[in-house]
Amino acid sequence: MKIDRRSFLSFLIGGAAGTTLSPLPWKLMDDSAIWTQMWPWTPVPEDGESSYVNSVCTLCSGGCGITIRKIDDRAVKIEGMKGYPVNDGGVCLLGLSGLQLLYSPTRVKGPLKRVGKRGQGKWEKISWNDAISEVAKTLSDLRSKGQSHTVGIISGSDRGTVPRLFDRFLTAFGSPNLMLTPSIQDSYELTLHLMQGVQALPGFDFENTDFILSFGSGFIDGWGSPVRMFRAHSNWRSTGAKVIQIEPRLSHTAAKADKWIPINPGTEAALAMGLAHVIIKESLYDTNFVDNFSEGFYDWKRLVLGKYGPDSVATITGIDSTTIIALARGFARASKPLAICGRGQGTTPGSLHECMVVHALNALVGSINSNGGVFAVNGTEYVNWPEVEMDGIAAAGMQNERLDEAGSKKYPHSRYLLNRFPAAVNSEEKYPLQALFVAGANPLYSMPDSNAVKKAFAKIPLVVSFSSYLDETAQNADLILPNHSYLERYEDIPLPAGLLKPVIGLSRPVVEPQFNTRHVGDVIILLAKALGGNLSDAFAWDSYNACLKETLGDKWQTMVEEGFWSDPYFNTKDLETSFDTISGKFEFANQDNGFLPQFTPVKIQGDEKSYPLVLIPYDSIRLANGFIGDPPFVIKTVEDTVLKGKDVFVELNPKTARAYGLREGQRAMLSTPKGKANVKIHLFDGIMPGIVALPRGLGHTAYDDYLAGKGINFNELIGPVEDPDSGFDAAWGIRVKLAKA
Amino acid sequence: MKQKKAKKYGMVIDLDKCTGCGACMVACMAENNVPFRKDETKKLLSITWMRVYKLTNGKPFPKIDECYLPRPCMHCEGQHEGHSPCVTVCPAIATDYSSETGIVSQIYTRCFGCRYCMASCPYHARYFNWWDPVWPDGMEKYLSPNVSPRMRGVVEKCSFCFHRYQLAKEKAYMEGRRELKEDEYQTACTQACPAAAITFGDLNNPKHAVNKMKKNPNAFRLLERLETNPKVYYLSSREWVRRAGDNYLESEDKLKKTGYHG
Amino acid sequence: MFPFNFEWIWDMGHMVFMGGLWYALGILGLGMTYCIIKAAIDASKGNGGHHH
Amino acid sequence: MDSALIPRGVKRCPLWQFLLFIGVVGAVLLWGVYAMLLCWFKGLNQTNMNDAYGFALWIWADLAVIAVGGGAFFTGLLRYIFGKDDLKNIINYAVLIGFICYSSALLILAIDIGQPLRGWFIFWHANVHSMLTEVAFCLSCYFGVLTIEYIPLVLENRQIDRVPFFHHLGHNMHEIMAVFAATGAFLSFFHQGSLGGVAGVLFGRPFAIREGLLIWPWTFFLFTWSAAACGPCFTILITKITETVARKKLVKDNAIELLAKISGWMLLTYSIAKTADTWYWATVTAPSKGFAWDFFYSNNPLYGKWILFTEIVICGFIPAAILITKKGRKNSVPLWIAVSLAVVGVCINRWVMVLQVMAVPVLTFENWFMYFPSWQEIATTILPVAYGIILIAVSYRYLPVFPNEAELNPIETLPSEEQETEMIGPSVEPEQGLEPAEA
Repeated sequence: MKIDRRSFLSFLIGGAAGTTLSPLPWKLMDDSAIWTQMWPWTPVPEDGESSYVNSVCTLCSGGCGITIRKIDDRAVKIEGMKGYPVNDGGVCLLGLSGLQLLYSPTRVKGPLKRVGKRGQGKWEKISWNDAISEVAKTLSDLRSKGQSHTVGIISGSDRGTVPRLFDRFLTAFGSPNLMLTPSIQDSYELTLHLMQGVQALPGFDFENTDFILSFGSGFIDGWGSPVRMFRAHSNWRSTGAKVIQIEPRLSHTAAKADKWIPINPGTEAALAMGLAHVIIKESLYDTNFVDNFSEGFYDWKRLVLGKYGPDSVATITGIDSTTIIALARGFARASKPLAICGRGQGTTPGSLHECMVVHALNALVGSINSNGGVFAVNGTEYVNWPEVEMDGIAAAGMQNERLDEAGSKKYPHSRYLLNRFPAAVNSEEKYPLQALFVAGANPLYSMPDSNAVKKAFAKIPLVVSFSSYLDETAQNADLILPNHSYLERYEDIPLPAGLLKPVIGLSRPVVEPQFNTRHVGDVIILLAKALGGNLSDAFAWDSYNACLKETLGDKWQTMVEEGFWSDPYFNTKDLETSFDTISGKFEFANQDNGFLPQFTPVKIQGDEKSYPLVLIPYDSIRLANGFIGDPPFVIKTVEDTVLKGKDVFVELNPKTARAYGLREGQRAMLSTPKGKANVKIHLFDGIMPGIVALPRGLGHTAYDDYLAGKGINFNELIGPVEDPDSGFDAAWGIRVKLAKA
Repeated sequence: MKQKKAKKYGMVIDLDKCTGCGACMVACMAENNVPFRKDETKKLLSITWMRVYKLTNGKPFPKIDECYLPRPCMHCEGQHEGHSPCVTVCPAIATDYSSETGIVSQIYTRCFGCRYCMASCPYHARYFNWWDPVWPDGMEKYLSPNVSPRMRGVVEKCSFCFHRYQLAKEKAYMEGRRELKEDEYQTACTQACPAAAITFGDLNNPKHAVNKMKKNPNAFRLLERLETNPKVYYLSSREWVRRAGDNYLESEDKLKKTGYHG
Repeated sequence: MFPFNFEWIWDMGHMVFMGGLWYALGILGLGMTYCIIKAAIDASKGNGGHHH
Repeated sequence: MDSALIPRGVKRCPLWQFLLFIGVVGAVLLWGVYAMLLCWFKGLNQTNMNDAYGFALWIWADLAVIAVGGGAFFTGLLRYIFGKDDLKNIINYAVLIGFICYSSALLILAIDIGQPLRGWFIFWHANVHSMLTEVAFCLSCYFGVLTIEYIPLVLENRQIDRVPFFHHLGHNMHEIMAVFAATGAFLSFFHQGSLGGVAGVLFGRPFAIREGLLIWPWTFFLFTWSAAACGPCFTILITKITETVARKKLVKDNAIELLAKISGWMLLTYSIAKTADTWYWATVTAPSKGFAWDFFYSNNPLYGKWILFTEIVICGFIPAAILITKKGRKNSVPLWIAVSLAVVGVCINRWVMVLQVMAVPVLTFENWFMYFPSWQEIATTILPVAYGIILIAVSYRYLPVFPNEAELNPIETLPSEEQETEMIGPSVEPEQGLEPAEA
């Protein structure tokens, strides 16, 4: 039939009508809705058998127990471990994000050898055998050249089997150069050594104290063992303990304290002396302790009463004398007062005097080795290996002075002075360092005066990193021998920071190693075996795990079952027997060297004329500033008044801002004697006029786009200031200039 | 079941204990497969079911004081059951009020992204997926099978970890129990909070801690005057904080400030 | 929208709302059907449509 | 070339001119379409909306076009239900404008939702308690009505009309148009209202919440009322613009004046009601939630008391006063001013009820939220305008939109217009007269 216009039209219309009435469009609509629920790029997590594994978190020195939820062989969630002595179920945000580190694209997936220039990021994969034999060759060459002492190791800690393996390795190899990431612990150890004659760590009885006097310690900003501190703080809220925070900035800690007393930064020791003055003058001190268990009180008293009257202290600290007097009385009259120090998270040791003065305050009120006070804890000597047989080379090598001069005539009491290491290498006065190993540390990021550190590293022919992640130090290494991540390996975690009684946690593999990594302990053992001779004798174990098991002995079983071991018989010695000083007592004045705790101002770098303001760092629990960088979840929690896009904000008092004509959110150029940085201004009434505050933990150049390139690394703007008595880094800030950019 | 009073799960957050550390935020993200992007500093585009706000008393140095306030979804009950601001407006019943638990649910596969619920929520507790969720290569390994990742273009929010309720129910059912013990069902943020500042439970159950705590004279809720009737209570001994929980006319005589307080 | 959707309840809201809706739809539907059929018939009657 | 399609007895510009014009507007249209596709394929991250601004420019555009599109239902109501026959000369155009507004609204909604492929859930899984559901249903139904009202006009195209079936169809539809119009008025009343309800029921938003009657907050009635008042003004405005562009009178004054007069009274009464509503809200509702009314107009860079004054007085009472006075509506200039102000006024009202609602901080520790649309949002909002202009141009050229056109512009009497102008060219088949709209 012929199709005329009409029939064609009606065909069209009929067709259209037909289709609409047919189920087809409805079917398509339904399908479309279903597609939108299963786009291929939206992952559908696989379900499976769920199980839980207990371990210990090692992302900071807090040593919390964690419970990891698994689905088949995948770890899907980290939670706090119930009943663990440190954190009993609680966990911090960094610990919670651990899986983002475990499965991170920034993991080093196997041994890497640098090709091209350092830090250029050009690597070639090599086998473990080649990697180890390569290192072994360099090392044995150095030995045969009698330069064994030119090998160094930077470690995150010196306790537990792994750091002790480093120590043992260097001893057997013949080098004194084991160095440690510094912290307030160093000052405390030294303080306890000088005032109580013991080699121990401080334990604080936060659970029982009723008056906390904190000289800038950010006890809820990450100081000590963070989760334990959070719990302690909550406990104070229910017991009604008084909390006083002394610092120039309204940190979270200050905001949560009962009273925040702003102080001129760096004058904390002066305030402590002032408090002592009032306490002694009004004889509010613990006569029993002072008369029966202390020595040198009168020498110290003379000093205190002489120079540190409330008025003179008021002028130094900027705190009015009435407040000082009231504070002193409050502290002394409390039944279990406790004074602590270590600014922010306690990442710098600070002035030895400051720490000793604060400790003397505790002594004054009898808070030494007593309920609610400070204890000297030393229950971690479970690593007892046979003495190392040193061969000639080793013995000779060990004769050399340490590069950082710790333990030298200059700094007889200090054990490690990593802060002096860059200068020592750069000055080339002593011997040149030929090889450096870095484990559990990221010095290129976390050490002050980054430029000097970079220069020092550039001078070292061989830098080997054991990092599991491609951090700043690994990026600038020649060889990366990646360690298992902390959720893939066994390790013993002794005495978390500030804990009262010795606890050894067991960090254990939660999942199979995801990549071609090896336990750093095994690598050290293999290296020793490869070097042969007395080294292989000193490392008779066939694997790290074997070594660990053997070392822990009967503790092992308990640790496997409980997840930790704590000394059932441990009790702090009574005051009669707790001091190993010459006098056998607590020494306000060291009877050996006449050392008297007092206020010795630490002069920060920069002159007032060209740098009118003072720059101080501040720590936040939301900004990891150690050898681990913020994982995506954690950086996500950082407020937009701290970080916006890639810009970091510095905090400035509105008064000061007005004086410099700076507005909220405005760009400014920040320059210190050490470096310049482009920052944005955040007006904050919680900071003293004249002070500029910059957060620690930003400005990473390594890791992935979720962290790298955001903000400024504070360490690029500050340099270490040497404490004359200990050699520690005592810098609490640096002078700075702010100009509109 | 019938004669028993229906459950009304809720939270009491002690702001005196809260340290603003942010663990609750991360615990929530990790538990609920919340996606993240390279730049999360634009907070109005950043998905945080649990968000910690920083409140200040607005005074100059050194009188200034701060308080940290975690804000999950308030699971509003409204003036009569289910009359939540969001539930009433959702055109497609993609968000619903459970009369069994009092939890306001969100059905991602039902939501078509009109965002009316976001407009209706005075707490900004609802978040829109402006982008497709993308996890860095390998990281999708940690995703939990108990919470389905959301697709672009839908709204999501805190569910009081409802999947945990379901798991607990299943477990109880296997053991032949109909009722859950208080500790059997806890949200991820409650469990993680290192300061133990969050307490979670059935507000109707006198055996549960929250039941007593919500009667504390220092207890308050956010924007009670809007009659949203939220199930999240806050405790603070600081008067200025309690006052910051709601809006007041200047004419309304202020109570005396207690200043710093434990 | 339809009583067989699982979220449908026989309550006042649905009665009133859907009642109004289907009522309106009904009128429109019937109206159009009427026009179309009548137009078809008229057209088949074959008057060319120029009637005034 | 296309002369066979052009209605008898009227002049139209040459095809090339017409196509040139369409081409220019079409370019703008394509820009909008490109932005639309971006939003569909890349997602709403293309906009500047955020979690505080879930409702933004688009929702405003939606409310605005529907408000001004209200002219269709109200004119239809007057024409078919109240039998105001004078309006038959403008009803076609009112319908056309309404059709454009409503199709635009539906299009914008389709871009605005995050999961367009699931858009139909709003019907399928309808929550009858949600104002938005009511909007969706009434909106799409009324769009159906407008289509039904528009079809006969299309069928009157000279060529289509030749087909007897279509001829009769058009005729029959005219016969029962009153029924459709009535249904349309019913539907319009509800969706205009429910759009007001959308804001009015937000009891979490003290700036928007209103008391009301049963389930309907006062904004429900105010929105319907303002649409009925300002919709016709928009119809008049567009008619006036078209006449200016076409350079000839298209609608007799009596129709315009009647419509203007009625709008005038509607606008006056609306403005009084709106004032009362605002007063009650400012003195009772807001304070009961702890807000002083001026809180909503301070501490932010944009929203001051000026916006309230502009909306109610300058764009409410003033145009109303002009329109209800004979002098006012009879003189071109005041009429122009009045209808323009009225249209601006209703648009401001819709803006305030969407964007200012989102901007106001409710939690005491939050600040005002400010927002500026992205170019994609702006382009997709301009898209309907371009589409509207094109549809009007095409309809004007090929359909007898204005029944009086031939009568008002007898071709012989216009030698002056022999030379081509933008829209008007040498006419085709001048000897024949135009069929009345309702042949």
